[in-house]
Amino acid sequence: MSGLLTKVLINYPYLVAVLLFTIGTFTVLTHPNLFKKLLGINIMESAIFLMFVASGNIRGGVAPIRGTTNAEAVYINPLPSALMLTGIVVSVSVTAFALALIMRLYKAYGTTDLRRIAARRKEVISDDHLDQG
Amino acid sequence: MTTLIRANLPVLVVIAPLFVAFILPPLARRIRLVEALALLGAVLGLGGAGYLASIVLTQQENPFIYQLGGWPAPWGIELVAGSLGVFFLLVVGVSVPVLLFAQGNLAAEVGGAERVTRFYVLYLLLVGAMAGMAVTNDMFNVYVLVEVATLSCCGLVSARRYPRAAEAAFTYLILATLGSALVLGGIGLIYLITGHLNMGFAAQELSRVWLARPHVVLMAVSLIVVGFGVKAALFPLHVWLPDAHSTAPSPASAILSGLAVKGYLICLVKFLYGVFGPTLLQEFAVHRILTLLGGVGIITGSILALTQEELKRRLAYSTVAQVGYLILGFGLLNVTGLAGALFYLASHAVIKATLFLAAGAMLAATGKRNVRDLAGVGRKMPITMAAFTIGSLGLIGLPLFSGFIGKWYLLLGSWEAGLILPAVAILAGSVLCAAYLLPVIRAAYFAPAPEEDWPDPGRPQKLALLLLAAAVVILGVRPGPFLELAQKAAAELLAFY
Amino acid sequence: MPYTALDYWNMVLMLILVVTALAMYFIKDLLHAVIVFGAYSLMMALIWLQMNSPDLAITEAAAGIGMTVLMMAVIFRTSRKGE
Amino acid sequence: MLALVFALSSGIIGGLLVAALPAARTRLRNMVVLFFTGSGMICSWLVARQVWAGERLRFAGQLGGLTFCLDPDPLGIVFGLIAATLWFFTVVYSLGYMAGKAHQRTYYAFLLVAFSATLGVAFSGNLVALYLFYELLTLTTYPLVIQERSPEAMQAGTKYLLYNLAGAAVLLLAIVLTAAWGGRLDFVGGPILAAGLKTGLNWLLFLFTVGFGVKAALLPLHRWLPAAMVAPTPVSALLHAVAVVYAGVYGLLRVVYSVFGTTLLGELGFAALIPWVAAGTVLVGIIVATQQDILKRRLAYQTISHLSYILLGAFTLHPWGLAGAVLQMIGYAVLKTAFFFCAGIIAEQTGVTRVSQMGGVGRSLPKTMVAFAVVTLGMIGMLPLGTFWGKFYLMKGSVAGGKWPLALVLIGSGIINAVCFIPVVVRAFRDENKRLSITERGVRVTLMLVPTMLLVVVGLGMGLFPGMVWPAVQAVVDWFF
Repeated sequence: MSGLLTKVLINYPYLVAVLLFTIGTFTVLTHPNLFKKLLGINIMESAIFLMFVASGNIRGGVAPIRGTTNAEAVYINPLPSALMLTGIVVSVSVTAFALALIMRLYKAYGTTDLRRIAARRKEVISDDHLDQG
Repeated sequence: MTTLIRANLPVLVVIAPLFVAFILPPLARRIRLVEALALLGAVLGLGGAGYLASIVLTQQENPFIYQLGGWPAPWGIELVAGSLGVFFLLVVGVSVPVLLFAQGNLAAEVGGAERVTRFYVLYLLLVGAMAGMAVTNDMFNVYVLVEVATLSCCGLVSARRYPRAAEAAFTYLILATLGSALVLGGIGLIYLITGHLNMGFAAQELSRVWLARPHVVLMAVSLIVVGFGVKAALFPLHVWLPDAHSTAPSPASAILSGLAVKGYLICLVKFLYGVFGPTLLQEFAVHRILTLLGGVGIITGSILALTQEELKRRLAYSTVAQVGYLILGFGLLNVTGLAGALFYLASHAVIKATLFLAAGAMLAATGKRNVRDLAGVGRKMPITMAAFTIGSLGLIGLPLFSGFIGKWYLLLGSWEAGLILPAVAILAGSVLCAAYLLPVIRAAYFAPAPEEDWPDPGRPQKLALLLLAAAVVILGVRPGPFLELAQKAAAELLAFY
Repeated sequence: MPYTALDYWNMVLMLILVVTALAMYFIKDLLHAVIVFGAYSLMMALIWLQMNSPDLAITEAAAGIGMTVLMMAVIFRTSRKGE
Repeated sequence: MLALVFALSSGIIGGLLVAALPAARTRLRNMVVLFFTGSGMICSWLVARQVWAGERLRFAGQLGGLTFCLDPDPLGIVFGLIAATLWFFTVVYSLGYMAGKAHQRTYYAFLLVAFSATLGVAFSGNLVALYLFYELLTLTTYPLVIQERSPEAMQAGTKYLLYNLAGAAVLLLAIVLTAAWGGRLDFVGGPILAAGLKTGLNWLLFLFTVGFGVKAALLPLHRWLPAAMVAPTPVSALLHAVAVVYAGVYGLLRVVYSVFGTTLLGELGFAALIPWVAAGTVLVGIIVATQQDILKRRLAYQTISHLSYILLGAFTLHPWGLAGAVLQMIGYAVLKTAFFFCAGIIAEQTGVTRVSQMGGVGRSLPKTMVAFAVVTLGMIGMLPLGTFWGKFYLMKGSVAGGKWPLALVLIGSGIINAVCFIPVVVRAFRDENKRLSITERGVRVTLMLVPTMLLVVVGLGMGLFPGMVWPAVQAVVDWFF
């Protein structure tokens, strides 16, 4: 028992990553508000980043940056954090795009709540070329 | 010059559409030029794919390995154009006729020149990403390409200023991001235990270490299957697809249903067979789950399609069903079945593009969305409806059309796997497919036509429809190199089994 | 257990992370939720720094600020109550 | 070789030509239709002569790893000749029947393409080609079934299509299994699965029976056939006696003699069951027929009954049974086509579609009703007509095959046939006619009457001189035994 507990606790970043991922996914799937869904997406993605970076991290290691270290230093694996850089950029663009869509939906329906959108859908799209151009 | 091109072929195929995409925005004023350049970008990609296919098929170099920046794997990133990659690169060629179709009616569907340009930019980004998925051999690259593809898909879905489309795009964006997050998690777990992002090296390492960490591997497999499953509309995860594909502008629907979904499936195949390997799949019974989901997907998707009144929604649900065929074939775990699924993938790409474009042309000419209102359209728009008919017959799986060959090998594959239920699902799927597509044809040809005048679309659209319809027939009558590539790819993927 | 001081710091930061993430779900006022998101992003940046990824920390900070500002802008133009 | 290719393509070429002609050019269209069915028929006879002379006409192509081949053998020739010849008669009849009706261009175009599809089924040399033409036949006859475009016709058409496509799907599964077990799909070179007994062969036979049984209107799968009666009469004649149902029966004969072989089938439990199912269909079909008031429906149920004669003969697994089946195929097709033609003339000239209204029809349409009466005798199986010999050999075969109760079923069926149709004839000649002005004169009626009379004469000829068709039957029996 204690062995397992130790194993889990020593890997606490992964535990937190899983927790955050769950919270994020839960928000995305259950919250009716579009903003909250977006926040959920961000939480979810950062959870994955945390897992990735934690896998590259070495206890007591140092970042491989020129001029700051001596020869005996243990370097961390820089690859995951470099990759997650791309990941963050991607998540920013997803957020920006989603915000643009939210704006558009608000213009059409006057709300950012999915339940209200569903209720108003019928009256708004009687004509499908409503606001073309 | 030629040697330079030949040496850099895999990367050029990906770069050509992307490059064109980036030079388009400043030219937005000159819409003709934009259209010509966009077409050029797609054609260049297809031409490169054809050249690459000839190299690989004649065994001059198979697989054709390209190291980005000259760094050898595992340190550098490599592109591998094997049989599978080349096969999918050729399938990406569907984008050319679809683009040709888009040139005529896009302005009417999405609005001004600037929006049309944006559409082409997103379109070419999608094509570039798909080409990248075909040749990449690096897992993180897959993630990046998947994200590029997802964002451009969402852009394409929301290209019409139409609240329903924005809603569909938002749902799609959220679920697709969820899917890519899952995929990234899966990739992270594989990296965690193998220390490689290169698929080949990861596979080698994985075959050594998986026994020590079976749970991590199981977790990774599930994350990747579910992640790509969401993106490729694998049956219970398909909820976003019907809205997204039916509200998008018609060329976008064609490319989304025909191609985008297939890109994720090819990635899934690469992960399942190229990273985990058949032995592991069998160990965790993943293949059985895939076959089961595929079979259920075929039946449910078809029945849902049957209940749709709106033509484009009917086609969208039909995509859910057809993805079921592919997933079912991926799970059969034998060369015949996998080759059948791959060939079916190509065949469905062509057929669904034809169907969506024809439906789009009808929608543009008549303004009618429902199947019932399209009575008599066959007499007024003979070419459009002829293309639609050929596509439908292909999807139903009649001999002489491409769908038949895919279905034949899928059936043979399910027999080889010793399973009878998948075969039943495949056949029930084709009967249901006839039930939801033939009423459209019946209404079009045999119902009295109204007085209104519905002309066939313009010349580029007609050409696009005829090209695609011809491809459906050619793939059915002379599948030759395509089938050969599919079989080779399947044999290579299952080589160590 | 071989925890160092660094680990305890990390744990505290991650605890805040989880709490803010949960808070984002429950807070009704969208503007407040986005402010909490800013805090979440800051915690994340600190964690990256702790994990020896200064490059990631800088990016996260910049991205966090950018996203928070964007979201606020959108919220001011739409509805704060999320209706 | 050339004859084979032209026989097959004449329908398709003619169909495309008809579709390309403007709808108003009626005379030209009629010429085209006559020319292409006629030349298709002549080419089929040429093919038949070559095959009977022992030549092998093989025409093969690749279809993505599958061979697609045409290779007529004596059995295919029999079916092909029946189809080609009767098609020509039907086209002549159609020229009279369809005159002045709507959608003629669609009608003739699909009639011609369906002609090619039927000949394709007959001349196919392997299961892939058979399947291809089988599906093509379903799709090209669909527009013929919904020719009227009424809601009722549309409904019947949908039923027709779904039944047949579902059947074809089952058939495809059976073909895939055959390919996997037998390793080849060609008909020539002995039965495909003769190599040995395997578990699962019963299921395979079941799949084949269901797959072809839908078209052959085997009892629980027959529902589409009575519904398809809304089609114009010449189409009904084709559906019932020449093309569609015969394609199903022909497919089952193929399964028995080219896929399984008699030795293997003799060991299968399911194969022993089928003749009894067929016998049940014979009796139930004809009994249901006696209760129908609409004449065409009565004929439809009779078709269901009579097709099972052929299946019954095939599954006796005895040379005499096979001979009986082939003879029955020929004789029945000729007479049933004539039967439908008569019903069509009656309906067109007097408007009578129900048996109960038939009183006096014989007075105003004497020639038609005489033909009707002769055909009725043929359906019962009386001597001066061709069907007698078919029935005779079927009985001989079932006794020789050790299944003597089947012979009793055949006799019983003949009696019920008499009960079913003789009163119709009697009523037609005896009762008063209210509309005496109706006559059998005019080009239109002549066009319908001449093929009918000719078919009756052919039926009589086959009865009086069975030696006329015997060589064809002999060739089939020699080919398989």
